[in-house]
Amino acid sequence: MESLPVLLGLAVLAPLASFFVILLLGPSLGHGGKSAAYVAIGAIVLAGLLSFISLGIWLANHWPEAPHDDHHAAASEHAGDAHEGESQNAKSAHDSHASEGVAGDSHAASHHGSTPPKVSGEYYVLAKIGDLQLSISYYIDSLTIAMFCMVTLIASCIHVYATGYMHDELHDITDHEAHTADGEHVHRPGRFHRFFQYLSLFCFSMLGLVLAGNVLMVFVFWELVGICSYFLIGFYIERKSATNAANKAFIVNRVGDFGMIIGLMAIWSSLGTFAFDELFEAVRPGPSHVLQTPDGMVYASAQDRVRDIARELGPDATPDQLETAIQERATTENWRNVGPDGKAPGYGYWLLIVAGVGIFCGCVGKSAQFPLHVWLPDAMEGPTPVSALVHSATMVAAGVYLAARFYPFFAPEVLFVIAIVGAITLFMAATIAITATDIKRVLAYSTISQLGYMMLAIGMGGWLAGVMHLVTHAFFKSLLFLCSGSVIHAVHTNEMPEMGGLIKKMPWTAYTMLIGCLAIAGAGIPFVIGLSGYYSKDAILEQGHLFMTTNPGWGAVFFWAAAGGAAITAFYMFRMWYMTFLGKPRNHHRYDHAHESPWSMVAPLVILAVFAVGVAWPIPFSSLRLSTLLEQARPAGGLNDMQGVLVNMVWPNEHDSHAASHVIPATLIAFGTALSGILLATMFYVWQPHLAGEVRQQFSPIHRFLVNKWWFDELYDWIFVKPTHVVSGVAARFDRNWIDWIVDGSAKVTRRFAYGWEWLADRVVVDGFVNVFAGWMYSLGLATRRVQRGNLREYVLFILVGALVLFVVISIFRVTYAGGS
Amino acid sequence: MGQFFNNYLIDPLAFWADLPENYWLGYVVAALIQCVILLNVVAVGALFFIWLERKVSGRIQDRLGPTRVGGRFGWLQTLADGLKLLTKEDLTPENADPLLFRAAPYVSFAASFAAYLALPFSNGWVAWDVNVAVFFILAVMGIEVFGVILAGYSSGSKWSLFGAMREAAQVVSYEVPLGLCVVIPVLICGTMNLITIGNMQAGLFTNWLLFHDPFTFCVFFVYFTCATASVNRAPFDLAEAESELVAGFHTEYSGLRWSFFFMAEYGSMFAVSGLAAILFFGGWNGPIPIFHWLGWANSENWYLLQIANLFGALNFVFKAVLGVTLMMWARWTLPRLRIDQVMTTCLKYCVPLAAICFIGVVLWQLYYPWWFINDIHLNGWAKPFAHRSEVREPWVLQIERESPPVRTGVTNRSGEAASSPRDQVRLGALGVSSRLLVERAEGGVR
Amino acid sequence: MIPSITDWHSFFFYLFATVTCVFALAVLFATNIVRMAFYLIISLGASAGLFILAGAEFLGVMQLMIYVGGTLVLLVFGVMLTAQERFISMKTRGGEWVMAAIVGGALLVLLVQTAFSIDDWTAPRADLSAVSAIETQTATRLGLGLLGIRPDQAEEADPVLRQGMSGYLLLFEIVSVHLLVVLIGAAYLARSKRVTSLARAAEMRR
Amino acid sequence: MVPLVAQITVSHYLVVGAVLFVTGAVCMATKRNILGVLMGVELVLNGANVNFIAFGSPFLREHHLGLDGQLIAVFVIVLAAAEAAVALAIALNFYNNHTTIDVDRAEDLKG
Repeated sequence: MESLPVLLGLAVLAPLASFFVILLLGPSLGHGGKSAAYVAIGAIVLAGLLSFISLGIWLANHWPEAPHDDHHAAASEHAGDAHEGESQNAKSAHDSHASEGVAGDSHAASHHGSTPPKVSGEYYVLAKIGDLQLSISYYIDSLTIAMFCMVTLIASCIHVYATGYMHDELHDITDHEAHTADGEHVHRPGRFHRFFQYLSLFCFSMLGLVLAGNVLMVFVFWELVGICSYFLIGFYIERKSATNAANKAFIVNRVGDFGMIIGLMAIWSSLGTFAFDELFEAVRPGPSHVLQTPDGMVYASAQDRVRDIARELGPDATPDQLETAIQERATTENWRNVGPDGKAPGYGYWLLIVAGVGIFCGCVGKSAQFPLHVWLPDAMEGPTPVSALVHSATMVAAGVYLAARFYPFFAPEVLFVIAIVGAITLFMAATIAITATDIKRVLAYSTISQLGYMMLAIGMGGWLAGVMHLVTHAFFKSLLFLCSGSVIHAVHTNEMPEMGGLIKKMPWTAYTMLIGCLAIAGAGIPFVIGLSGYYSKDAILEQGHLFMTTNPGWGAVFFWAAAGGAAITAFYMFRMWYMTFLGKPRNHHRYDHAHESPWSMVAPLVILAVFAVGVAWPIPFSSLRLSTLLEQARPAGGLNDMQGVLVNMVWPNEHDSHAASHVIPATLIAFGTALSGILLATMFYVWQPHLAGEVRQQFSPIHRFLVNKWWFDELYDWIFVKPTHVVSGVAARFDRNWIDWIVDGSAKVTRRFAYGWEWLADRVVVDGFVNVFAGWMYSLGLATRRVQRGNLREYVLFILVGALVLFVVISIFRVTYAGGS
Repeated sequence: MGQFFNNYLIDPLAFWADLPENYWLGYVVAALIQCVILLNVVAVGALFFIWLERKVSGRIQDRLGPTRVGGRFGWLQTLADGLKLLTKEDLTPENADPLLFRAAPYVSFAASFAAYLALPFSNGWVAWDVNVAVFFILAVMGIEVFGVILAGYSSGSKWSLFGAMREAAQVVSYEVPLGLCVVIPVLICGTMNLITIGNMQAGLFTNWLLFHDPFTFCVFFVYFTCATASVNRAPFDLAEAESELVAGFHTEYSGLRWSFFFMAEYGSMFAVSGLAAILFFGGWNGPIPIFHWLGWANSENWYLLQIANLFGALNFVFKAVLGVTLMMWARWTLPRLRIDQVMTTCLKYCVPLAAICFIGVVLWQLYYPWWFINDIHLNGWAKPFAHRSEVREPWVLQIERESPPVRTGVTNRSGEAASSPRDQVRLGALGVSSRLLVERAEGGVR
Repeated sequence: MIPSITDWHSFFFYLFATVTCVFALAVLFATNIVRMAFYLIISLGASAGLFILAGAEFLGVMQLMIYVGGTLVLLVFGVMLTAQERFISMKTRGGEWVMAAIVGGALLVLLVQTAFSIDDWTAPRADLSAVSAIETQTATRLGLGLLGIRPDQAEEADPVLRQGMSGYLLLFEIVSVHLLVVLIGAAYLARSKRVTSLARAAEMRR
Repeated sequence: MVPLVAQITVSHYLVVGAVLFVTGAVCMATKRNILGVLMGVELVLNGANVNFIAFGSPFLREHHLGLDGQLIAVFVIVLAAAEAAVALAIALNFYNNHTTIDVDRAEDLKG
């Protein structure tokens, strides 16, 4: 276990090394920078190997154990063997770290309150400023390792894929979508190596983010991920749309980061640390690991009260006395849980909420959640491998990852906010995806929607469901993106109306994409087996069902949003697939040029398809599967029921969702919604193709609403951009008319003064003095030049005579004054 | 009898000390005896080497060489030549600077001869046991070239001048790599005292510095090349290249004065070969330390000691003569180099090689691979003596006595760790002289 | 004649001192530059003997090596490279001789008077037998001194001073760099300026 | 002869040093040949060295300078060698430019 930090640290550094190698050697690597791809692939594959070795080490130390029979046995019976994967992982957490964990205190821990096994520590302390310690640290648990394996595996596939996809960049390129000022097409040298350079940096950032052991480090890598996505989205920098999209992604993310900084400030100013370990321990102290407002936040909020106590004690009190008094009052007056006036919430609870919501704001930006989702569809301007990497496995996953990682810190109110945001996002994005015609945009909205699912799951307390969906989604979404890239590579357009019938031309792509669509729709035989999406999406719906039973009002909203979203998802995914691959070719010119992609692009598709099918499958005759592995990382106290203070709701134990009463309806509903979505799509686009147009006409206002993406861009334009323009116009006028006048005027005055002063001080005083002095020196030199006759031997004699004279003078001095002998 | 020799002949100081009024005479007599012995070594040696060179060259050229004079092998041939030279007219050119012209051969010969002052023939058999003997030998042999320059200049002939210039350039250049090469054994032993260096190599032939590490093995060949060049032997004999330069710096010389130059040359050859023997080949220590096993080499008994030393001297002379023969062999085998090739050999090959070996040896000393075979028989089964101990220079002992912290650095060989970083630094410097070789016969004849 | 109880150190001192001084004067009075060099070498060699007598064997040998073997060869080179009949001897005016002799004589008187003016200098060391063998073996200790370690100060009473053991490492480094610079500088200064002269010639032809 | 019996002292060495120094200085002052001047410099430095050695000698004084005297002498010798190299280079240059080595002719910069 001690080798994990080293292995994973090396896995993080390998892409960084590749980045620097390509940065420094760049175009000189092979013909047109071709070898840069090999460098980058080597680095990421190395990182992948290290990650899987780490996984092996982890499993050797923490094998996910099969659960005991306990009160969930009934559920297991109902669900039967078919649902083994879901029901068993429910119990695995109970003793998932019966083996010796690094965390240490596992034995004494209660059922729902044990800490997950982890390895955490510091690589290097960057600086210590007062109490704040900035360090490069690591926090490794099974979630970290799973993320490493997932990210490196997908990134490796995408790297290989990109060598095929980007091979145009090996030569000079004429970009038909970008124009110079005189209307010509932009002609530029290829940027093959640059692409892989960015990819490497991106992988480094994402891996570093996952490995990070404190929030500040997460934030740093967070921003690195952001800048990398900026580079990659704006890869075709000559295209106006690409630069706009890059700017948009960057700026919108800054909005989220602003919230995150507020969260960080709230955390540090009250708790004085950024390390995950210490934060979690502060919020959920052992052994019960029940969420409580940490002391630091209580004191930070209760400053007035503290001041009162200090005043009562008088100026002579020692700090120790004050401390004792504060603790006494805090206990007796029950500052923490109930406010001083007997009303909830207690001191510091709002601060906890602010910190949680602040951190979640970052996640909102990065994971493209509801108010800040607008950047993601535009980000499709980047090359498709980038879309696959950025928008399936890494960047957007980062937000969900952070939300999952920070889960123990979230108060119920924060979880509520997360759930609301997730629900809105998933529904909204799904509806927009119905009408999109750009193949990548469909996938982009699908991504937003799926991210909403994850957030919703986490917000409803379904930690494992959310995280599992994160992993499975990464596989099938990257598969889908790469497939779409393969299609685009073949037909050179993104517009689905110009495609159709491509299944004959590119069967590999078509069938792998079909697998991806089935996976995202959650296809499977209920209670028996299914693709990876089947497991994760059903888990979310189960949690939703459970939530609905405990909180009928909001729970129903969340559950039916999720279920409806599932139907819509199935619909638009198959709509996309049908429009692309079935039917008659709608553009024969493009159809004739279409061809299957080279092996370097197909092979990753096949690999990813395999994973999209089977990543969540139980491994026969063992307790190891994705869910049990992730269950090991469930935050300490993550299974406690939580009661909201401000909202009157209960967050149920996730394990309860595996009861048959939730599993059976949820599974059936999921199956039904997915099936109905697929059937609807088949009806509209295969059996009765004319129906689509008719429906569109019938519901034209809704259609317009959806095509215009709920008018979010226009709304933001009106709310933020236009007023900003007005204000800045006013400011500019003020600047020109008033401030410039003042500045110019004072400059003129200064100039006048300088002229006068120059004459007086410089010419008269300084120059005069210097000239007089120089004159003196000149005449002195004239006087003494006679001595310098240029005769070396005379100089020697002078020296000798000088030495003699010195001797004589010193002797006289000694005899006369010092009384020497 | 032995007592007599010990007290009254070999150590004349004591003999004359018994006669106070003749104290000073003792020095004079002792000095004269040693001078005569050394002079004869050089003069007779030169005779022998000239004869040897003729025989060697003859054999290499498939001839017999001198055969007649003095009976078998023509062993008196050189003496006959010398007599002939004595009878030649002593010429001084008209343009010559007479004073310098006469002085030049003596300067050369004296410089060459002075080298013998510090060259030990056996353990303690040396005229002047100076602690900078290596340096001294190099220094006085460097003066030899001054005689050559004087000869070249004072002859008043441009052939001579050119020859002298070339020789001076060559010798001065080759002094650089030569010095670097010589420094390497000095570095290993931590002393410039040739007797100490020789004694440190006592034992099996594997203790010879040649086999101390790969770098000394390499540097010996560099040394030999540079030594050959610095005594103007072929293939570096540009200065007296008859075919190109008439006869170089000694064009105008004849008779006995000319022969002085040759005696100087042969004397120098023997001196550098002897230096090589001591620095790299264990000096007077044979390949198998028979006399150490017998206990004679450090016996209290004067007879046994001197018998051992005698055999040591034979050993030494044999090695030195072998070196000289090697030079002759090279002379009659290799073609003469051009002056630019001579300089290239020096500056582009010998100097970098010697420098690399120097650095290599330093690193070797600092990061000594303990498993290396050399160490095994310094410490292990092959250590032939009963009462060998680590002998160091007196100042090290003084430090050990005065300043305990430094001692740990010095005695690091025994496994004590140095106590502080500063001591580590000292260890680096002192280790060079202490952990090394080290094994010097206790007491010696000092 | 030579007294029976002669101090041989004294004898050799007078021998070397005489040689040194006489040949130094010979340098002064010789007119031929090469002979001057010859005399100088003898003078310096004899002073090397003086060094050795004073217990500085390393210094003596170094004097032979560098001064005599190196510097003088350089000098003779210089002589030869610039050797033309008219430069071999250049006469100095008599007036200058007189002037120099007066000043030099005064200086000599002053120095000799100073040399004998301090009691500590004129008194011989009484406890010669106390001179240890260590003090006469200087080569390695000098080398260590250049490395910054002073074994001869190991018995220094003041622990601060002993710890410092201020060697000459920095000086050694400075001198090394200095030598390197000098070598490069000398090579640069003495290089033949063929290009310049060719250019000048071409200019003149035009 | 009394001197031979008497022990040598620092003063003896100092006298030798003084003679060397004065000889060198006068040599510098009288020689017109630039190389002669250089030889004078060598003599002067050597005179200084004799003094250093004498003060550092354990045979001559009880409170001797020890290694310091010799170390300073080492530096003097090294610097003398360096100085000789540069001076020779200057001499050669001087000869190249003026075709003479008479220092009296080196007066281009006189005041």
